[in-house]
Amino acid sequence: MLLINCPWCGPRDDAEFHYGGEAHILRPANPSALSDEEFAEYLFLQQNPRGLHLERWCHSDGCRRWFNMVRDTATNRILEVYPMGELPSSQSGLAAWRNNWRRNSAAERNARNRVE
Amino acid sequence: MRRRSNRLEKGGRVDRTRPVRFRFDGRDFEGLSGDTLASALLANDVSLVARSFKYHRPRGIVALGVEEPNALVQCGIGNGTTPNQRATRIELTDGLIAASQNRWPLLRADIGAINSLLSPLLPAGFYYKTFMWPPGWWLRYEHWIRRVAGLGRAPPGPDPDHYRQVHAHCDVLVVGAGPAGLAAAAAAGRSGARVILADEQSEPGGSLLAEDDVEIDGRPAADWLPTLIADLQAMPELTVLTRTAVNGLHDHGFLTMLQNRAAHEGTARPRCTLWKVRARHVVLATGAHERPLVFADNDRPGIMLASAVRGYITRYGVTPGRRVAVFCSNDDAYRTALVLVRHGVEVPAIIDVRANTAGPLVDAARAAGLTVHAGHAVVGTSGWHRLRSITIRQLSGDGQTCTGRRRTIRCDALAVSGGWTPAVHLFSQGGGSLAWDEAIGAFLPDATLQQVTPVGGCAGTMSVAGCLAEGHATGGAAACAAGHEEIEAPLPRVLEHSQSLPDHLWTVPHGRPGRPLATHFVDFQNDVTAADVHLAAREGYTSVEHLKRYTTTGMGTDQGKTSNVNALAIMGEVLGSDIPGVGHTTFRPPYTPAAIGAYAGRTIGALFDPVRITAMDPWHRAHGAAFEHVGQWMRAWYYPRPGESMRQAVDREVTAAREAVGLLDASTLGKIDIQGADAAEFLNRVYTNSWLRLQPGRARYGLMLGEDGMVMDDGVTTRLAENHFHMTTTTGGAGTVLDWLEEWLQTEWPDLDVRLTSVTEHWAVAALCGPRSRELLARLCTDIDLSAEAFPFMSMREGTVAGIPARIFRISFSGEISFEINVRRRHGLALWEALVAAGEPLGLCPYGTEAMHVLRAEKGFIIVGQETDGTVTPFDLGMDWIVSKTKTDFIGKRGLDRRDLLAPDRKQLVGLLSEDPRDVIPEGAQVVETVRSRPPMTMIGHVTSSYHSPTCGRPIALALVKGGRSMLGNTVSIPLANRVVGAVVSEPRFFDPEGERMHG
Amino acid sequence: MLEKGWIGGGNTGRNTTIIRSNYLWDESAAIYEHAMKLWEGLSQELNFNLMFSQRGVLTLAHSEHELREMRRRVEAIRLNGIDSDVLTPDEIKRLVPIMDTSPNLRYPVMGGFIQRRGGTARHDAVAWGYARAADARGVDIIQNCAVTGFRIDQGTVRGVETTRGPIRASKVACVVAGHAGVVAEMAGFRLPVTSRPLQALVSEPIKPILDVVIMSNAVHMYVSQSDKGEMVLGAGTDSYNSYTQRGSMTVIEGMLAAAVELFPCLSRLSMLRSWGGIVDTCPDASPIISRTPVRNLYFNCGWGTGGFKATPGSGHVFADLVARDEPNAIAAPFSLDRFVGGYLIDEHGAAGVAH
Amino acid sequence: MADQGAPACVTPIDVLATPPGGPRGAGIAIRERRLLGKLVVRGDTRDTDFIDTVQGTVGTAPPTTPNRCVFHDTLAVIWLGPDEWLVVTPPGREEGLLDALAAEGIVVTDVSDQSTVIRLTGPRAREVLAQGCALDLHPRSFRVGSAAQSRIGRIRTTLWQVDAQPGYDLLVSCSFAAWLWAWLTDAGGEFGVRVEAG
Repeated sequence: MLLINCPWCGPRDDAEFHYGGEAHILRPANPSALSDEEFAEYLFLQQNPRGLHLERWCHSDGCRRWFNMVRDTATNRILEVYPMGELPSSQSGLAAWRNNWRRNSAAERNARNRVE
Repeated sequence: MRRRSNRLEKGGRVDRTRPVRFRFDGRDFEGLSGDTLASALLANDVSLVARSFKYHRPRGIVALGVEEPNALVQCGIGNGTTPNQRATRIELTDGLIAASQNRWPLLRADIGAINSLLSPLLPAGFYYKTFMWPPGWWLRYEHWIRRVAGLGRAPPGPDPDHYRQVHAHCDVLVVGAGPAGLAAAAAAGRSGARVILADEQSEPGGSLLAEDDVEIDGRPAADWLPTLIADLQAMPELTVLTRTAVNGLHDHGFLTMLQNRAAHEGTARPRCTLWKVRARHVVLATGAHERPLVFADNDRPGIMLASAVRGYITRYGVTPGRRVAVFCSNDDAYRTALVLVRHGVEVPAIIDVRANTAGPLVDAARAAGLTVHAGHAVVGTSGWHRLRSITIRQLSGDGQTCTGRRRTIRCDALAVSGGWTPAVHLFSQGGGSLAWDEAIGAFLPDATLQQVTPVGGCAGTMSVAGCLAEGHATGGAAACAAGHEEIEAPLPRVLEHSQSLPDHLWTVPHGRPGRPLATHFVDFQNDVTAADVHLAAREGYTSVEHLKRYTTTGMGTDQGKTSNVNALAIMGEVLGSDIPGVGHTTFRPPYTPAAIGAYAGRTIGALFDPVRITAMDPWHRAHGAAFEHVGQWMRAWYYPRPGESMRQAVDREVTAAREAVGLLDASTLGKIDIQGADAAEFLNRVYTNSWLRLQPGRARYGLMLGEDGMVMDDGVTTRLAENHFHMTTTTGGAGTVLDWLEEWLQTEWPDLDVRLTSVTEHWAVAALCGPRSRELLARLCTDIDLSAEAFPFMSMREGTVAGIPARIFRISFSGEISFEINVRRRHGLALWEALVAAGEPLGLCPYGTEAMHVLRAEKGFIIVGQETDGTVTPFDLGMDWIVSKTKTDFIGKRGLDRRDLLAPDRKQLVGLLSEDPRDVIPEGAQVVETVRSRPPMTMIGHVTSSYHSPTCGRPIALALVKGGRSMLGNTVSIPLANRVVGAVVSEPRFFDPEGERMHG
Repeated sequence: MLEKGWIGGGNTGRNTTIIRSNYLWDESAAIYEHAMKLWEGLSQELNFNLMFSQRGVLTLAHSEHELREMRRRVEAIRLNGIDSDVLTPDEIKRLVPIMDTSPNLRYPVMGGFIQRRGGTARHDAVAWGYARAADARGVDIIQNCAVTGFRIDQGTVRGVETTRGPIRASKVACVVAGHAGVVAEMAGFRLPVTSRPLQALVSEPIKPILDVVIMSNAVHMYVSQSDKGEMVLGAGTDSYNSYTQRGSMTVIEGMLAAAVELFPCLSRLSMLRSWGGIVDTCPDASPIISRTPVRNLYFNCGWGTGGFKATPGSGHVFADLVARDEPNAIAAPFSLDRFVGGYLIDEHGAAGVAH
Repeated sequence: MADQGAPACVTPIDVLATPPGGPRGAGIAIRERRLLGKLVVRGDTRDTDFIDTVQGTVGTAPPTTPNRCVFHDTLAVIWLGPDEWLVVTPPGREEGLLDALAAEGIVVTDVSDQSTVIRLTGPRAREVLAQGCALDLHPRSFRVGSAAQSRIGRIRTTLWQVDAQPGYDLLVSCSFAAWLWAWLTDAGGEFGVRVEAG
């Protein structure tokens, strides 16, 4: 029974939340430009580490707002919660983001094209 | 016959003025208020209370509390009966009825005891090596094995009691109200922190309740206790919960505690309350369990833990025997000997495995005139239904063998102590690691990530003074950590015996070299002996988990509280490895067995899951509707008239909708209010078709896909104003779709100016359809021009119907002219009744979800979740027309282009017309190209919808068939269990294919 | 054979021992039925009593929608040549007298279907029986030896690094339920699996009251009674990734409320022990039996809650794949490339959660 | 169902037809606050125009701190999210307010009949809620003016404390109101439940 600190509502039981899987997966700006293999990475591959996991949660029974969280899947220890669109502030969390293979995936490069 | 009484002249916390009558195995007994069933049975000299699980050996009470392995009884009768209750935890109440278990026909004469003679044939794991032949016979063997297995009996019917749950929050949760726990609670409470002190016994005090040789602040512990408890109860933010077992320590300071209430508050109250606690800090003052010594025939009734013997005397004024010997490896058991002497019970001998015994307690024993056999051991016992004598011998220096002559000592009880095992269960459950402590010979709490601090016995501290000090310090610190000011208070002064170091003799030799240790019981309840542990080792089941699972040690209802460490240690001996090397099994919730009903709580029966009803529901009920569960909703299914079959009712409803006017309660459809400058752009991204140029007041059908291209939901969305849309979803998809849209907005497109609000229940919806629906509506609605020109198909108008403000949508799920009238929920019933009244002369007929299905199927309209199952694309459904070719992107576009989704042999939606026009193909039936005499057969599709169509006067079906679009006109077969149906593949539209009617 | 802990200590020793092959999709039916046929002679083949007990697995339907789905599944199962009988509420009541089949339940029992060849097996015995047989065939079983990395050279696996030193091998086969994703990372590629807690619990042992295995997706619970007399209950996985083998109390409460709703007499029994396993689940809730981006490195994983029942079948076709470097007809549909092409075997989309 | 004339208005609690009454000294009292107006207002708190407009039309600025609600004469404004509030009005007041806000270009949606409000009062109200609600309702962390969206039993509920007695308003979707009503009656059973006319 996790105690999740909603950035808005404060600590609540995990029963109030909806788990949204890996955080920071950008939707390709031009999906048609991706091969089936590259698109499959975006569609099906999720980080599944035994250790720090950057994940999305939604306080579905509360303020219905999505946010990000860094949690150690080996201990369920929660390092931090932070808003959508931002990166972790903890060094270890940031490292986990940087070391994610996805940062160099075709899908993410495709998505960044929109940003740039 | 008058049984002898073991009740002592004085002592105990029982009320000698209040006798309590109870019944055990059909015989009436009398105990005292304050007794447990165990103490009352002992007082009545009942030594035999149970049979063991496997060998059916006679067993007596071993312990004082939850750790009791033997004395399990069936409590109560009828639906209120409860199996496997520990006699040591049952508070005696007047009229209590209990019975022994796992014996037949009688406890004293149990046929199953034959197993104990066969025991050489039934070692650990023997099942795995037998009953294999002839093949297929296992089920027959098993039938008999199952009958002799199991302990008590389940009640025959529903539970007469009920159970409550309550959430609680505190700064400090103290588990255990022994000296350490009390001190911790006091220190934390004094500071004003919110404290919960929970203990599974009927009164706080823990071990202090059973000590008559400890003085605190100059008073006997038991007299000092009430003042402290009074202090605690005076603290406004401190809650003391007795009869409350803390059963689980979960993540992030979440704990579950089971409070037994019926025991003392009568059955008007719930039987139990399950507390669900969030604690900032947890203090574990769970104490320790004494463990027996493992020696030959150590399971006879009358052989008890030394602390239990002491407890029965001091707490209940009951002695387990008249001549009670003591067998130990530590000083603590000497206290039991001294208590016995003080109460005039004969103690023939103290047998101490330690060769050189010294220290104040030993001296006190000698001073009391007791014989101490140092460096000796009990090598055998006699007595079947109760202990008659013990045999002792001198131990060799290394304790591995025996020397000297055998001496037999007559006694009717034996107090045994092999040391203490800290109750680290909760600490381990919560993810804490354990470390072996050689001195006390047990695992102690090591590291944890949680805010959990073990104190006292749980941390290996056995002295009362030490417990008080640790609790005091920890409680104060915990309160501070929670932001409270610690308030100084003096530590009480404690006077108690100091104890010298214990020794650990894990296996007591029986002095018969070569003979197996077949009656050295390690786990009493599951009849696991030292010999079984040796066998497991020989066969390679050496990992601690393999040992547990192969021998079943520690898998009984006591979860090995008294046996685990002994089993590990013996395995260590066999393997020649140290105990940390052997390791320990993980502790799992619950700490003690907990009523399943308590976890179910009140969310059963009427409160199991909400039933959602619409505003028109009272009318549906009043008019005899049959209902259908759709998710949580109850929807009117059809409205049978007296004597009408479902088929007749549905045919009538469908025909009315096609020929006159029908009325459907469509309130359950999901509805989402969408506002913002980018609303149209947003719809353009989540629907497959294009939305930018939809005119205000006009509506459009939309299909939503997942990113994988599979159909997820559908519905009609209307543009109310430039930046304002009203979206409808399927009934089942209402919640999912809103969440899905919010997710995209918040996580992917925060730049879009779009706001979503669910209005599903704000609007009640009555859908009129049929050729006369316009005529009917005109009678109730005068402020809207209803003509086809002024109010065309797929548009929306606002006005009033029967004086009720309404939004009217000209959309159709039936293929007929249709008006979906939306009014605020409060007016739903009034609107419905007005429509029914005005419609009667026009032949109006309310219809339910079944007729709705038939109507849409005749038109070939899909239902998401029936024609689709998460593996179906718009192209599979033949809905290419709704997938924009021009849009560069929408959710699911790329998914649709994947290799396998373009394959020509995908399942495609087609119609099926059974060759026999009376034969309605069952939904879910499988389609094959060629029928074979018997399965297996290659399936090419399945029937998704199938009805009798009164409009077409024949059965119609929709099916998903591999390459179906290319098979139009072909005949396929549907092999059913009892017959084969032939059917012709057709277009999935059976009526008004051009759709003129609904535009009219 | 390398085992990080003790053999059978993963999901083999934590599951609720249910065995059945009544799956909707042809591909699933094929592999689970292959396993079922092997189960039927396995005790004799291994000369170890696995207590494989074909007591029957009864799946309940609680609504019109579920009845429709059930009919679809039953027809498919039947035409795949797998046994399956539809039962009415009355027949169910006769078979399981302790079940509340009254129509006024929130989710009334409207029908069900039973696979009579389905049932349970003693999970530990399965691990031990196989271990003894493998050992007898000369397999070297090394426990307490964790793989810490792979030796890969030019895209081909050459061996593994372990906590007890390196081992060279020309082929490496990974069957590491729960940790498949972690091990794949070691080899430098990803798997479409997520690892989540799956909780189960047992009651105290009681005299026999339930002979068949009961499954219900609507109220989300499955239950059987072990030979020892314990009621064995399970539900679905927790919603979030975790390797802690601890799940949420909410799941346990939901499971037990459902159990009491269907079997009112369970209310007074006591929960003895609850525990969690880690299951890795694919997006389509079907397993992976496949070659990988690394040559001669093979994975068998992603079974979600279905791994135990498939044991003999999944092991057999996996061995075949490793030996021939080519999947046979049963294994082929479960290869990794289905996630690229999009031909998924969607067992939760269409058939509800598969236990 | 006394109401402002025809057409008849029916609430989800009306159809239960629970007769008012209950034991003297009941631990809790429950009643439906029938047909209250409810508006969802959306806006950006950094936009001063938005704040001022709400202030001007509603009479009070929307609370910007989470888990709070403000009361202004007969209105209550409850924080639902960083850009979302619920304005609860007496019956009939919602249309006027909706038009006023919409006229100022504020995103507002009428959700009056999406949900209903059950007033829970009485000395044991806190204990009753604690049976199904995981929030910490202790006065140290939840007082008058506190609000939260959470779960009660199996359903989603928004609650705010209206007095120290304590008294709470429970906002629940119409189709779940009957369940919550039954749940409250059951949870209060131990202490006695008084039903008051809506």
